[in-house]
Amino acid sequence: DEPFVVGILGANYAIPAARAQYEGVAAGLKERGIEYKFLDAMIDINRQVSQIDQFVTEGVDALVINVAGDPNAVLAPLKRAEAAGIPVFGIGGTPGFDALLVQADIPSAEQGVRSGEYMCKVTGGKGEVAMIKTIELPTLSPRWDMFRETIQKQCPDLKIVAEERAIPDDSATARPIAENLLTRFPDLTAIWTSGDGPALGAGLAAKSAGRDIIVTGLNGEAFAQAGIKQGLINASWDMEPVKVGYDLSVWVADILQGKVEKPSQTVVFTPENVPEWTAETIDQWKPYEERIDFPGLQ
Amino acid sequence: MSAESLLPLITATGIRKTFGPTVALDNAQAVLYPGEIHALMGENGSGKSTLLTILAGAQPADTGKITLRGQELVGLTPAEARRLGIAVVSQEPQLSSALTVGENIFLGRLPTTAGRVSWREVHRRAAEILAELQLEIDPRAPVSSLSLGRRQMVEIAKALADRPQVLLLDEATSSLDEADTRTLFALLARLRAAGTAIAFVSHRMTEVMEHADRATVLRDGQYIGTRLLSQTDEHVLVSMMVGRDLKSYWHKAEVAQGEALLRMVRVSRGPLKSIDLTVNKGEIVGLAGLVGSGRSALLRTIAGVKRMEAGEMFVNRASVRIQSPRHARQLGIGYVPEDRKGEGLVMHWSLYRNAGLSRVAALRALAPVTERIDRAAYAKGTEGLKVRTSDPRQAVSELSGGNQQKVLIARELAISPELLLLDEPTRGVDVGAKEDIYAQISALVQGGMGLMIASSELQELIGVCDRILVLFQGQIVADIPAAEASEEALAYWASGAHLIGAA
Amino acid sequence: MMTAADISQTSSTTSLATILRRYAGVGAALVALILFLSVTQENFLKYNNIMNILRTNSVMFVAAVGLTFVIISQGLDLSVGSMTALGGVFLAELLTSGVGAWPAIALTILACTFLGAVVNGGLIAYGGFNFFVVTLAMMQLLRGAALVISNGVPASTFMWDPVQWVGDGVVAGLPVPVVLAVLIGILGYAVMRWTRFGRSVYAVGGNETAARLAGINVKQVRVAVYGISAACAGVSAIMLTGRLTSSQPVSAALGLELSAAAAVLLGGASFSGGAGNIGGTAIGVLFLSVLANGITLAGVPSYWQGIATGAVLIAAIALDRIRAK
Amino acid sequence: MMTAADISQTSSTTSLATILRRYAGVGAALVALILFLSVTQENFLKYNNIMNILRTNSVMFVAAVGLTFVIISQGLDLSVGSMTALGGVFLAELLTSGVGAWPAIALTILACTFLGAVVNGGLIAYGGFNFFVVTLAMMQLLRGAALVISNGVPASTFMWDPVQWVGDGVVAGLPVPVVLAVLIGILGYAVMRWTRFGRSVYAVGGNETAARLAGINVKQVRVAVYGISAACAGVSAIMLTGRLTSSQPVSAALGLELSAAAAVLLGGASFSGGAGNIGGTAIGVLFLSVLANGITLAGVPSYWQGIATGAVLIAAIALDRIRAK
Ligand SMILES: Nc1ncnc2c1ncn2[C@@H]1O[C@H](COP(=O)(O)OP(=O)(O)OP(=O)(O)O)[C@@H](O)[C@H]1O
Ligand SMILES: Nc1ncnc2c1ncn2[C@@H]1O[C@H](COP(=O)(O)OP(=O)(O)OP(=O)(O)O)[C@@H](O)[C@H]1O
Ligand SMILES: [Mg+2]
Ligand SMILES: [Mg+2]
Repeated sequence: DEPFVVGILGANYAIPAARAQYEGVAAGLKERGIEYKFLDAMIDINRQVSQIDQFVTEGVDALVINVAGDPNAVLAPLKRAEAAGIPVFGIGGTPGFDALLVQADIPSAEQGVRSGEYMCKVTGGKGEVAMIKTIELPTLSPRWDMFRETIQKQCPDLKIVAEERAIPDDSATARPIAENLLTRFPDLTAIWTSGDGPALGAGLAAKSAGRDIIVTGLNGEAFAQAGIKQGLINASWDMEPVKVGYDLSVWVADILQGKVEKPSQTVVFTPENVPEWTAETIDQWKPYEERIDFPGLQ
Repeated sequence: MSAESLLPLITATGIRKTFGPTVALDNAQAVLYPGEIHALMGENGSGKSTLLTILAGAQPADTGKITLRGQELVGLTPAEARRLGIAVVSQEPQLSSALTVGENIFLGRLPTTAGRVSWREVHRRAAEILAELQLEIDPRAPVSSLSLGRRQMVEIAKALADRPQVLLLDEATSSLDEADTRTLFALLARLRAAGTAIAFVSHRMTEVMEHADRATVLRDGQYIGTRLLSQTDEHVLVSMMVGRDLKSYWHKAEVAQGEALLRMVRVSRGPLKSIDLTVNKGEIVGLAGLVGSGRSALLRTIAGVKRMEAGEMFVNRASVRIQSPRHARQLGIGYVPEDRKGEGLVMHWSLYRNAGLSRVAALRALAPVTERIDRAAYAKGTEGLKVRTSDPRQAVSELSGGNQQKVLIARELAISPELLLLDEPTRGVDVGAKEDIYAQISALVQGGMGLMIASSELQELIGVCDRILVLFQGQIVADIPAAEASEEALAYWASGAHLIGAA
Repeated sequence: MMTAADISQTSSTTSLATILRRYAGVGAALVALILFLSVTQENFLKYNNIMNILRTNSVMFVAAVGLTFVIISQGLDLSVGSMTALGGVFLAELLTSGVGAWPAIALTILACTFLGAVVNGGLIAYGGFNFFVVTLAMMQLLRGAALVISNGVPASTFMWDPVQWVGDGVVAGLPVPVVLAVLIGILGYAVMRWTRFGRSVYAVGGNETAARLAGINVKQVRVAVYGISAACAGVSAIMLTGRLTSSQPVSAALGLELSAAAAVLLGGASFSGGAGNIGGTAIGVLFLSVLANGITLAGVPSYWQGIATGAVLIAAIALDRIRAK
Repeated sequence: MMTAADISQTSSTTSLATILRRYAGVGAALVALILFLSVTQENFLKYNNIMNILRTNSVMFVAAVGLTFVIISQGLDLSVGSMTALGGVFLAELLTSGVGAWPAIALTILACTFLGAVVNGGLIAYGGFNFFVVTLAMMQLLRGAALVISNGVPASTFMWDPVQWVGDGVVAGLPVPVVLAVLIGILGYAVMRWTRFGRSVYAVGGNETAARLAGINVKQVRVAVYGISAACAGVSAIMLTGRLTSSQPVSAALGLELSAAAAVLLGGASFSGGAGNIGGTAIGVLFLSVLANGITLAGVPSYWQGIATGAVLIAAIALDRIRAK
């Protein structure tokens, strides 16, 4: 009989962390002999809506979706998929769509808490910290919300003096923002950023201003390695995207192949105890694409 | 006819108009009666166009009063003027080249039925007006497919479309050939009989003397006087315009002709069929013909704008295939195109820069260029041309039409070409300035330059050239020494009458 | 590029031959593309896929209709995408503050029209400002306004049926946004071709001085044209919000202005103004839409999509040039 | 907007007064902005802040210099941003495959120039294609190529000192990118103003037919102009890569083409061609840079920044209009 076909809907394959999730899913499915197709929305939610419809038209056996924007947008086509009897799995949530079987979340909350704890420790709980966030997305906001909460709870003397946003969240955008922060706050102790790209930009800004600033990133991307090795970034917490994707694929395969009952309520899981990357540990760091054999979706 | 017995239809009195430091009009006036053809005369830059545009509401006067049938008009706009029956033909045709002839004619007042533009009606009525002007133009053709002469006729048709009470023509005949000019004046005569007040600007003295009833002369923006033409002769008018008496317009230097400069053997391209001709050093060759006969096409081929398709061409005895205007210029060929605004000048550049363009273009890519080159080119090119400008750093768009033409000619004179091609070089140039231009040209020819002039003014060709070639439907049908040429003979060949005779 | 002769054909002489000649360039490319995809992609000709293409691109088409007016008048409106985003946010704001769905829809379109006509049109026509700088500034300003009003947070609108209906409903077996887009296209075509206003847009774009001397109120035409473009963006906003069941301040219609402008230009209009029409725009939008669909159907990796899109775009205008010769 | 009279001023009469008049519009807005920020923001006039402004915006300035040539010739190059991204990726690729840093830098600039001149310039000048569609297609194509070559992964270049030096080094107490940008600006200014080539760019933009008939090879000029724009994008690419110690295929120089074009237009060039100069472009870039810096220094919330930028841009061109009257 025909093998199962799973439609994977990516938000933006060009982002290494996102890609690692999709490749993780694909790698897991491949191990189980399940076929897959991949479509990339390139962060255009309108495009993703029509891609869902396209997979429904093609009659795939399951959908794995990483919503490329506001989840409300994909409600209607996901309902069409549900109506066509296609089970839906999520990398990240699909609020409003209750029929989601399994949801694999990135460890944003843990990243927020642990970066907060680290910041309290290395600053001695005193001084000024500035935050560089990015756009408000449900999957990302726990990073800065939990960081802020942790600081306020554990070391209230470390003052958060500014919260800026780098949109897009890369080093080119973050660097001038960091430069301005350094100018505005001559006594700045630390800069927290929501990603390793912005962290690299902030680290470069601090270096060229000749200031000794603690800079943290998130995700454990290639930038984290480069930045930590150059002494531009102090620490980063891994996002384990490959694990997120792989673990989800196990659920998909189990349900399709009838090894597990379809859950009646959405199962949510998140990787825990993610690695902390600092100058001491960075030698053990591996690029995402070496953590598992990427099948190569594109 | 005694115009004075009637009330004036439209008057403009005490008009003053300045552009920055330039005083274009100062206490100028024009008074038009119903049923007259009124010539508005003056040298280039004397303010004729400015006066007409003010009458048509296209720009406001600084001071002065305009009345129509005794009613004062305040804050006139173009739309208002049209509603009141005042139509104007601009010196430069104002058409949308992407739109059709018919739509251009009815621009701004397309006939509608039930709010919907009736294209059938547009084209029917446009065809009627075109027929009245004896034009065989498809009203559905886009304006971009028409030659400059045809465009000028469309511009006239546009003004006639709503049967105006007052018709203002600014050098409407400057790009027309004799036949079209005749048609136009016949039509104007009919309109006059119907009581229309017509004012026209022309630098062609014969036209004025033949067709106008009265003439108003402006000089330096000031009103000099109005004369009944039945009681005046052209010398009086010219001296009113120029402030002195001109004896002859044409300067013909006796030059010993040298060897052949340009030779074309059975050259064909597009509309041109098997052209054979020779231009010698020191010779002035005229090109006569009707609109569309191929005069411009011939000059464009020599100037390298369009490549020849068949035949041979020799410059200074060497066989050449001219590839591009740049190539032509490297061979020493200068070219003044007929459409000065579209193809000649960079309108927002200064006089200096425009005058220097051909010189600069001849340099190598990274050759240094400073204002000095432009100034030198301007000084050399305008020598003897008397360009009327407040400051040569002014944008050329601010000059009057005739003065723009002089700048364009100056640009080519500045590179001292061996062979100079002039396409309608005196279009819109006043009598005095024509004299200047031809005086300058005859001096250059004495230096051994060869010259080809395409012109619709037969008198001018006869007066200036050594030899006149007549084109008819892309072929040279006659080669007449100017000394033996007459307007009748040229018109005979140009109109193709010889074919009828042969049949 | 279309030649002027193409535009000037009258309805009485419009035959199949003329239509073919008129759009032969990109039209031919479109036909070739459709044939190619029909043969190579089994899913391409499926009813669902076709509706998917049309539904996805109605938004772009409506925006492109408005932009056609602007480009023909020799202008450009870079604020279309941001206007669409702001429209969505404004709509969501009205809905959540209790305004009824239909009045909210009407108000949104009105507000967009007002902004476009008064700010874009007013500054360009009466202020004599450069259209590129004005609409670029407005592109930033309106997107900023969308962010500020919404605080960057998407607002769900799926409880309001009329909005959903406009964006994702079905009428007589056809998607509502597609029907709407077709109606707007026909309306735009008729206005451009058969009304004095439409013709004055051509006149202003073709030769502004000639238009002014012919008594056309050039400034009013310019104001109207930017108003129309904004009104169309407003309609796009409703359609997009309905389709996505939410307003999207950050990412809605990002880059819409560029793709819509490309469609208009593919359809035969040119920046020198005075030429082009809605029929051409429809072909341009269809071409881009089918191209995008074909590329995903064929499973071209998303990385390669930019390359493929760029290359096919260039091929399409190349075809157009060959035809023109 | 500059008037034609401004351009035609001769060097011999260039006095402070003429310079002031020439740039008074946006120049005045710039001065006003600087005064305002000096008074309200204590950090604004600090040496470090000024260097930050200059360092951050060198990339945009270099791209804008190239774009000035294109816009003056009555064109537009929308592929500048993508070209910069591709240049960075190409550079990183060369470096990691073992090519020495200086040769890699030279090769990158050459490759960009080649692409710009041959594809953009060739299609536009010799193919007669619409510049907007061509460069829009190239914008997509080049970004796609950057993704494909790099597989979307940023590559670190910090081990190669020359690249770092170009992007973030210091020479004689000044940041290298700033020095480079100034040099390129001066070179561009001199070429535009004092060479036959520069003059022909103005002529082609002012009246293409007249330029051709006067003996200028219009096609060569167009090819050269798009080549120059791409070469500048290549230099920007090196500077940006050095500055960020890595290539950024996805997000590098996103939207650079629009902000650079806005700067050029602010500086007095216009899409009708034939007007503008590098001095104006410098003022335009400075204005946008100081504006962006001021907005963040003043702590304007990031969502408000779009609104502030848009509004001040409009105010700047309004000032310009007032002066022109
Ligand atoms: N827009 C303008 N800006 C500056 N000066 C102008 C402008 N228009 C006309 N002038 C000046 O006004 C004067 C009168 O120009 P006008 O065009 O009325 O002359 P004209 O009599 O029609 O000349 P021609 O016979 O050459 O057409 C000239 O000195 C001209 O330079
Ligand atoms: N822009 C054009 N597009 C198409 N055909 C043209 C164009 N210009 C001229 N022609 C045609 O080319 C032929 C030769 O025209 P040409 O301009 O050489 O004639 P001409 O004798 O100089 O007339 P004119 O006085 O109108 O310039 C004519 O048949 C004319 O209709
Ligand atoms: Mg005049
Ligand atoms: Mg001619």
